[in-house]
Amino acid sequence: MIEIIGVITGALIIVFGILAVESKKLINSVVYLSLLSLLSVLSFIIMKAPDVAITEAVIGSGLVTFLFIITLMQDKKAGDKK
Amino acid sequence: MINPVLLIAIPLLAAFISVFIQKLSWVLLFGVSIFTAISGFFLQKGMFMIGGWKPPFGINLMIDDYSFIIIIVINLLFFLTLLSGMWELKKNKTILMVILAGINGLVMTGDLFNLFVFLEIITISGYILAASSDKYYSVFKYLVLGTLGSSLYLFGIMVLYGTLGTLNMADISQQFPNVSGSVKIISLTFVFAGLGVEAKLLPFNAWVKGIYGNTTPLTGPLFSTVFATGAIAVFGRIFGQILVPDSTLIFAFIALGLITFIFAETSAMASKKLRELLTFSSIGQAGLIITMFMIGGFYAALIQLINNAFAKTILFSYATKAYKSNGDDTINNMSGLFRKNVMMGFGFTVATLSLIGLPLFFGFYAKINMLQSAFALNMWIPALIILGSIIEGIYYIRLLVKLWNPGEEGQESSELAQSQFVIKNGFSLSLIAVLIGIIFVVSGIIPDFLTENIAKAADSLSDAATYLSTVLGGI
Amino acid sequence: MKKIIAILLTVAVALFVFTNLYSGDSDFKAFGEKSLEETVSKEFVNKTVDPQRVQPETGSANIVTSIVVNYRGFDTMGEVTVLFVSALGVALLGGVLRKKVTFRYKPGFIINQGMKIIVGIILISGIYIFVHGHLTPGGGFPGGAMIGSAFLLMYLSDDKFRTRIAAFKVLEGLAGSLIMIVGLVGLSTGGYFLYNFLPNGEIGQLLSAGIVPVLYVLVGLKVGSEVSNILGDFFIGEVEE
Amino acid sequence: MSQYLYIALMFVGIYGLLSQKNILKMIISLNIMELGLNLFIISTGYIKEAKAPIILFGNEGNYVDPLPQAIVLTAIVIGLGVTAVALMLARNIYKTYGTYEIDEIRGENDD
Amino acid sequence: MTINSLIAQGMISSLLVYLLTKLNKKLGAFLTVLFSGYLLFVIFGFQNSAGEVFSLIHFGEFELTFMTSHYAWYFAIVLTLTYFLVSFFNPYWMKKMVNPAAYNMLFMVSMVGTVGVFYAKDFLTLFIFYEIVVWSSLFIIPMGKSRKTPVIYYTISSIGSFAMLYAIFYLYHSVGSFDIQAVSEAMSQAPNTYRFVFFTMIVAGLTKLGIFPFHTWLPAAHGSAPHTFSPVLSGGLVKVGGFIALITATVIPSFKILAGDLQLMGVPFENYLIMLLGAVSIVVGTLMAIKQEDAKKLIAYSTVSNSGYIIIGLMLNDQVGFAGGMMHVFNHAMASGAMFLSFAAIAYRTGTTKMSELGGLIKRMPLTFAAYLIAIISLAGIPPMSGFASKWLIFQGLASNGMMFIALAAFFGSIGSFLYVFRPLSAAFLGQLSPKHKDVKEVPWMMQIPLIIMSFLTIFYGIFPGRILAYISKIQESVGLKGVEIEGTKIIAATGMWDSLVITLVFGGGFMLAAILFFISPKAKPVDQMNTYTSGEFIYDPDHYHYAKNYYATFENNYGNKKRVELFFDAVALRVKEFGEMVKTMFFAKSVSFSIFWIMLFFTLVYFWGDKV
Repeated sequence: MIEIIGVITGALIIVFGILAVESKKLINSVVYLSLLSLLSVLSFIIMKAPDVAITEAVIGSGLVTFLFIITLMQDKKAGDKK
Repeated sequence: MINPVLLIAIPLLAAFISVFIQKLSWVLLFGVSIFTAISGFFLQKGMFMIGGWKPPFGINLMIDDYSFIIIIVINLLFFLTLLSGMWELKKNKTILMVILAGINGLVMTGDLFNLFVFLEIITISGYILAASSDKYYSVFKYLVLGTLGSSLYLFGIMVLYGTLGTLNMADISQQFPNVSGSVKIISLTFVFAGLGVEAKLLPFNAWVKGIYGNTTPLTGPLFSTVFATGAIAVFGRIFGQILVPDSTLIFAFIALGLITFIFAETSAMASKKLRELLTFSSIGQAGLIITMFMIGGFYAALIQLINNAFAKTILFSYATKAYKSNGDDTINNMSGLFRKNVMMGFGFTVATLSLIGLPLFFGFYAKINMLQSAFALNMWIPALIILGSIIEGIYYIRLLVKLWNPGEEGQESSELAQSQFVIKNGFSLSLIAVLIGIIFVVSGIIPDFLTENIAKAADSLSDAATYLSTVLGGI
Repeated sequence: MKKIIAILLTVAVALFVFTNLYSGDSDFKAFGEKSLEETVSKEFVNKTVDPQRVQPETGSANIVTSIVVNYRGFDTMGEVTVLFVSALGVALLGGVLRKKVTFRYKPGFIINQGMKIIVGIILISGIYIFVHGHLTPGGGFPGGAMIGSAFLLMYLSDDKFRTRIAAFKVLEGLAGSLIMIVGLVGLSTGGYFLYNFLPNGEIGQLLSAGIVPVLYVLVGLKVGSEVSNILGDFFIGEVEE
Repeated sequence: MSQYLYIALMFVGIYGLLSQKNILKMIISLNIMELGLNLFIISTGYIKEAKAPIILFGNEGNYVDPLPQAIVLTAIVIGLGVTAVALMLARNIYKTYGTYEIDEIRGENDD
Repeated sequence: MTINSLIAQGMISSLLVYLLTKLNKKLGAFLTVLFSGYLLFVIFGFQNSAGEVFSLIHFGEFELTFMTSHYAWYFAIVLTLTYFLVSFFNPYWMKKMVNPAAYNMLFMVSMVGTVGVFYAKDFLTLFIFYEIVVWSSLFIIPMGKSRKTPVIYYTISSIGSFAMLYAIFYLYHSVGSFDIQAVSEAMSQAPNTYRFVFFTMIVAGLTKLGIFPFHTWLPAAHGSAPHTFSPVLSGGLVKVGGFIALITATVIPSFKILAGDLQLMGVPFENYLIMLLGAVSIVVGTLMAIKQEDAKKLIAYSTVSNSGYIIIGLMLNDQVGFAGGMMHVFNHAMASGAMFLSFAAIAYRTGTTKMSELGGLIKRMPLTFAAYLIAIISLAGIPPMSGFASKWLIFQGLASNGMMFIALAAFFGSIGSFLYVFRPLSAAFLGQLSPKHKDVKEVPWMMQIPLIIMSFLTIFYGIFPGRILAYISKIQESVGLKGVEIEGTKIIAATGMWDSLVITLVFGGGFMLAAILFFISPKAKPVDQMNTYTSGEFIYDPDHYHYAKNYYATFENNYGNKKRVELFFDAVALRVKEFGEMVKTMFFAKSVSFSIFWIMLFFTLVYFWGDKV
């Protein structure tokens, strides 16, 4: 069971990864990256790594996303373009 | 006798202290640098466990003759770099101390993942220092390639961990020959590519031009000597002793090294700016030294490594100072510049001639050793090495002739045609140049007084059994 | 065209990895199939690395923590240094930008006061996480990052707060220096850098595991202050109103 | 099986680096690559039907490999540092050249 | 006095000279004269020494050793003599040099270096001193007119020297020793190895001698070097190449080792190929020399042609031709030294060496004229000067082996040399005095000394060539050849003999006759230079109407002035640069993705390649 969840999570991660790379808007990319991090937290938990999961949740999907957004705020146009 | 961990701990401590006592940072930086430069000579040899956990479980520092000599060289180079870049320190003092700790750790560590951590320390510090040139895009390029490189390296070592269940260098080197070919090829290529980024091998080194070509009097010698020496030394350690490639893959690596050497030398020949020329020369030398490590000529490789490092200290310091003082480093505009500062000119010339490998200078001894060990393998490698040396010689001689002799083409050389350039704050560099110049000449005539320790270092690199027994057998 | 080449190359390299890593003769341990006995970790789990020490050699209940802080404490020290350097770098690079970020909204009274309460809670939980790092999942890194994110909220909610970051400079330096000093004390007392010179106590107790909690608290403080510094520096910049 | 996907995620990141020309996109790709790498590292330590490596509540013996977890902890924090520096650089690039697109950057490296 | 301490003294005193020149320019220059005289004196004492071994230093795990031998002494004495004589000019040029201290130091270093090359017992020592000579002379050249030519010089030299280095280490790899004697013994068992080594090592000799296709550096470097250094380059350093050829072909007896190979006209085909190159360079050197406007370039091209004679003689490896080649080493050193020195003297007084700006100097500088005249007579191979002896021997050697093509080239060169050496003579010394040079005086007495000595030696050994040939026959015997036969002043070759004394007397008589005729016949009336063309009208640029311009117009028009070899080398250099630019754009492109593309390509290649393994 838990293996299957792991595979599904992994597949979702790939999908979001491709979306993050290919999406036209930068802000979408950032959001997908954040989602990616969250999903990977799930994967970490499935793989019995609670320490890593907590750290990734705080740093990966929290702080990094915030840093990206602050950077994006610098220029509204850049955020919209591509 | 000094415990080697102090070479990492004291600079780091100083770096942390300097954050909240800003005024002391000058004193701290120079104090730490002098401390490490001196204590390098009195380093205690052997294996040092961190936290008292024996390898392969804990992390250990390994001071054999190889890392001993590299530590001495790197710390001396760092001190010289500080002297020549004294006026450029500005806000970078804390980072410099961290770099000192990082580079010492990089060379001494006996653990593959610990090596990754130290690699990250110095590369991130490298990005920040490089950014002081205001060429942010070049730095970004360095950052992307550097991060990619360290990720590839990490992937390689984790594949090894997944196979062997250990990260300790000695443990891995013991078990590595028995690993199946497919794991070998993956881990070797990934680790090679990862370290290749820092060691400036050809397909991995696209960042070098933007970084080395835009250096300041501080970062120029720092990158081209301290970083390069550390990275190449680690390269030699990993591929000479720990993950020794087998006969088929090693051919690809040797080919890559030689391609780097020849290609970079031709690029240097096509360069019109001094710093760019030196950049490509550095790349070429890195390729050459790595080739020597790959074909097993450790002694020759080490000699050339040291020769190149000290030579580049002067060359890059001078080039970056010239740029800093005049805002330009086009070689044609610098004709006759040495006539204004003969001491630096002497050091520069001797360093260059030594780099080319002309007799009477230390580089010649390096060259004959390189040829000797290359001939032990086959006839083509020495031929290519010689081809590269010819090209290198041509552009360096062109440079020297121009810098020494002011004058229009077709006219007698005269002082009237001298360049308007000046070198500011050149006193410390003059001293360094004369000092290194004299050392090059003396060691070029009587190499024995330098080479005894280098020979021991090369032996210790090729003697994996002693390494294993020191790390795993001890305590 | 460019994308096709990119895809082809990526697929080729991926194939390179897959075919070699999972080929028949590969002795890379397949997913989930490995056994702890074949790795160095079995000694970490059993806490039997050094039989000459007082058993258990590390009192930490969380084995990951015992590795991070004790067995491989040197990595952590280096990694804290990485964060330290990048915080410095962000500050140096940000110094060029020189302008403060301002937002289109003005944080109101409710946000302001509500934030303070929430920040307090987050701070406390962050501190709890790294204080109990040797017992429960978590530790210095997530705890420190949580402290950082608490201050992020402060930054967001209070315009004035963005200038008051001098204290973090002292804190990061102090925490870093203390880590080194703990290591050096270990060197002078036990003969090894980062030697565990404190008694281990009993597994599961708060005051157990020797220097592990001490170091992890310091790491947490250091990470927290670094993250806060980075965040603070990120608020400097030209952001349009 | 899921290990394949994690490696694949790494290559998605590399694909991003190969195909994207936007600086922020490249940083995102780097993050994806690092994430994939971290997942892969954890997966090398995973053991079927083993427990999380915490000696608590008496669940002794049969843990997953804790060493990769320790390594990933370090790697994540290093990744944060790199990302922070990269983003700050990106902001400086934007300030200097007014763009995030690599093709539009002029004046560096062309002599 | 031993060779090793001599070398050490030389190196130390070169530093001393540097410091003293910084204090006082003239003092340093006089010191060079003093030291080169001392060196000459000491070397002279080694005349009969052979097989004495001196150890210099331990160089790492290698030992640098010297050994005296007859051939080494011969070359050393020629070189030190040239250096000594040229050094008399140095004091007068100190004021004009951009960096006199460095000039004096490098002058000394290169002099000591040549001695080291000749006395080397092993290849490593030889190579070390060879390279020292290269780089020390290299830094003197740019003090003259050009900053480009030293690079050409270095490029061609380093092609040679690195080829030699490759050969040396190839030998070391297969023999296990650098020692020339040991290599020579080991090679007699391994002709296949030696065939390869012969070709790689002799490249060094060819480049230094300036044999086609490596001749391009001679006109470039000799033509633009400082005037006092050109005679050293041409008369002296070129002979180092001859020495390498001697080592490669004779000291290591190629004719014995390669006896099993195809023999062409009595020599192994390897030697014959080199001789052919020598023949080509005789022709090329002659033809190009005829066209030169600048006297120094002209003499440089004549050096190319004469180097051809030397290499042909040395490659013959027989009783007569070899002796001729060896003797030509001395003759050419004296003759071209004298020619360059006399033009240095002219340049000292007039400031130019362009023939079209000179003329009529015979009345102002008669001694220089005489020295030049004697030198060119010797170079053209006319008795009774010593040049005749060597050329005659080479012709004898060629004729007795039946090498018609090469002999033809040699004859062509001999005839051509009349043409080209006469041109500077007539342009600079004869004709009308340029109005610019009305107040020119003869050079100071110290500069006259070398000119006189060189002229004296040329005449003396022309009359008594046996004095040199006796020593050369000793050399021949020491390397396993049959010595050249001499009876008093008679020299006996296979196809004929020649008594130098008789010939001198005949020519002396003829000369007296001509002189009497000259003095009793009516003198031509001197006309001002301009008036020849303009009938008294004033012209602004007399140089263009100088009769030395297009001197051999009818002859020159028969062949083009395209420097094909130079163009070829330029093209190669350009390709290398273009390749470098390509590497820059390929691997150091602006785009990050492009760099990552290369990294991924590396993985892909390893994948495809590793699969096969």
